[in-house]
Amino acid sequence: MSSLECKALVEGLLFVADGPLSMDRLVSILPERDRQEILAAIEALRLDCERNARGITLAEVAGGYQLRTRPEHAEVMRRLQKSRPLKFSQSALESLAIIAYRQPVTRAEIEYLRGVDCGGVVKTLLEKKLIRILGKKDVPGRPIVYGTTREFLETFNLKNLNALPTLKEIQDLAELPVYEEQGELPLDPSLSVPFIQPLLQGEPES
Amino acid sequence: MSSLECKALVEGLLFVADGPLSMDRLVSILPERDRQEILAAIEALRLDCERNARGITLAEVAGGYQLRTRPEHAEVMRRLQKSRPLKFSQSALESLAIIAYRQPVTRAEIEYLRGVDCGGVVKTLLEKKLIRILGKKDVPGRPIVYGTTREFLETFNLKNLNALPTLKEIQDLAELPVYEEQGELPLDPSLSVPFIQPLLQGEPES
Amino acid sequence: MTGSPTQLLFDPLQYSGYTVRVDTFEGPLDLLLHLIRKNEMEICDIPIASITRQYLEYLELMKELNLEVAGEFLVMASTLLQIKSRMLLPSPEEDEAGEAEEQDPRAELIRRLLEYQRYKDAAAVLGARELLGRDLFSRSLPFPDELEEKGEDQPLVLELFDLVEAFRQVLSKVPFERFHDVISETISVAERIGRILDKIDQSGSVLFEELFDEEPLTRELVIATFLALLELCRLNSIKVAQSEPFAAILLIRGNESLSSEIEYVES
Repeated sequence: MSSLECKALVEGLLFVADGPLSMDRLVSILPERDRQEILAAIEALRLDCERNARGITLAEVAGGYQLRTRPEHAEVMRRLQKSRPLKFSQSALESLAIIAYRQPVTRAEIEYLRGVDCGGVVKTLLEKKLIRILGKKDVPGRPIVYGTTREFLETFNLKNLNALPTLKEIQDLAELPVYEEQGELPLDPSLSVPFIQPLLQGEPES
Repeated sequence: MSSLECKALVEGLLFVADGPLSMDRLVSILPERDRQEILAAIEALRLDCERNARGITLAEVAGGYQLRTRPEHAEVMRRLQKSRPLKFSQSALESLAIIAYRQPVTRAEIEYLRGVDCGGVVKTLLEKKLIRILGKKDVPGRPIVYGTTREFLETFNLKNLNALPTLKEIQDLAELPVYEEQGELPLDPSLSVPFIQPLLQGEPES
Repeated sequence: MTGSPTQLLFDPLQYSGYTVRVDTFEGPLDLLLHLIRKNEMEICDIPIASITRQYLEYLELMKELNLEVAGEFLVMASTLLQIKSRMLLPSPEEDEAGEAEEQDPRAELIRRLLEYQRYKDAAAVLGARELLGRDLFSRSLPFPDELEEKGEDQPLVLELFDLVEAFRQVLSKVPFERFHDVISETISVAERIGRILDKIDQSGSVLFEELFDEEPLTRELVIATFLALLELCRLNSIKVAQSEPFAAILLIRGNESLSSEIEYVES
């Protein structure tokens, strides 16, 4: 009975939590149970959800566990939502992809890669908490560098950043000619080819 | 199989809803199912929760249905709430921001900027060790002046105070002057970059 | 290959309303990729004259339709023209023949196109995932947030961006003329104040010289440190002592008692 009870407790906790719960967090909330027992309970709960045609699934995201509705029910669930469903613009996705794969990355680097001004997009992504300010880069001008957040992992249903397919894998899918590994971007005006200079002049002075 | 699917849908809806769902509401969200079918699904879900030692129960409250944790688990659920990371209230955040950017600063100056009393917030920030007393200002009344601490830097993962992004850097993100730069299109060879002009004359048409 | 830009770029069978379609390129790189794909060209060996002509025709079309052409598109236009003209130059017969490969004027553009293509694909992969809030839903019942309900020593959740935004909001409500300058300047003095207090608090006292024994000692750092020192003296937060003339200058904490000050805050 004890393991059944543990499973019920874990389900209740995941139900109440307002975000993914990490294993450490579960262990600290349930000091009477050991880690092994909790892990088993999570596994049992996951199987329960799959086998018994439940309306929820147990997802492993953002370094924790969370209950979520089934993807095949998305359309019905959306009817319940008051707010409009989440939608990403192409520019938001491209900027997010660059930040996710190249973090820590500066705004100038994102703009160099995309070839367009990205200030507005970066601001929106910051406001939506999908990216965050990581600090400043140790180069002249000390530009701000950005990276992705826990909310990014939660939103994109990722266990951690390593769960993102590598750029190489994506490229193989698209069957593009393989291009060399990620290197420094030639953003230093003195090093770069002449034509990107005009873009850099619009950069904020800091 | 259809009734299993209906039960799963109802479970998903009750899971996502931010309050009790009435039968009328469920019927309107699930127009493909009739009321009888939905009622049966709810009954099946309730039995599921009871029989299978689940962590949640289906309650009939305030003219609707709602999923809830079990009353006997209340104590554990409270532990979860207590172990929650603290989020900052807007007033705490604003005061902290003023202190970070304008230190050394007096409480009167913070209150002048925010337009409200800040005694309680300042005390809390002191207790959280995010700010500290730097000394007393040499003006009549000798008010205390505040500044941020090493813990402040650690909390924000900052190397030093110079790594704080400036207002200008954030404001520059929001501006959208992309189209301001619009100029003549360099379509006419005579308008294009001067030094390549002679070369264009010999251009072979492809 | 020639034709009016409209025919060239927008197959009417594919796009009924091309004016809407015009706006959907993310930028010059996106437009170039579109042209390359449409013409079934190889990114690694772009026929630069042809692509340049089509690119310029597209910009001309945008102009005819009275659409705004962002600066980036114009920058790329002159880049293309520049590359095209450089392709026409006889290749310089330098003795460093090994670098001839690098001299392809298109190299940088090709590199950027390939790189952009990678992130465009990555964006598509991201967008195709099952998204929380679109395909999956979790419960949305946050606990009420209150910092005031303290007690336990819980970790703090704070984002730098929130801090800056909070400051921006405060300032936006305040008459501006009083608070425009200083910030970046103040910060380094403030930072020095913090450093000096940290040093004193660590060992009870610190030698004047020790304030200047760190990092690459720049002129700005010395000035900021000295201003910080003056400020701390003015605030009576530290005292400057010397056992005899020309002896080492010692800095110690002022005699203010902290506990009484916290009470003062409460009042």
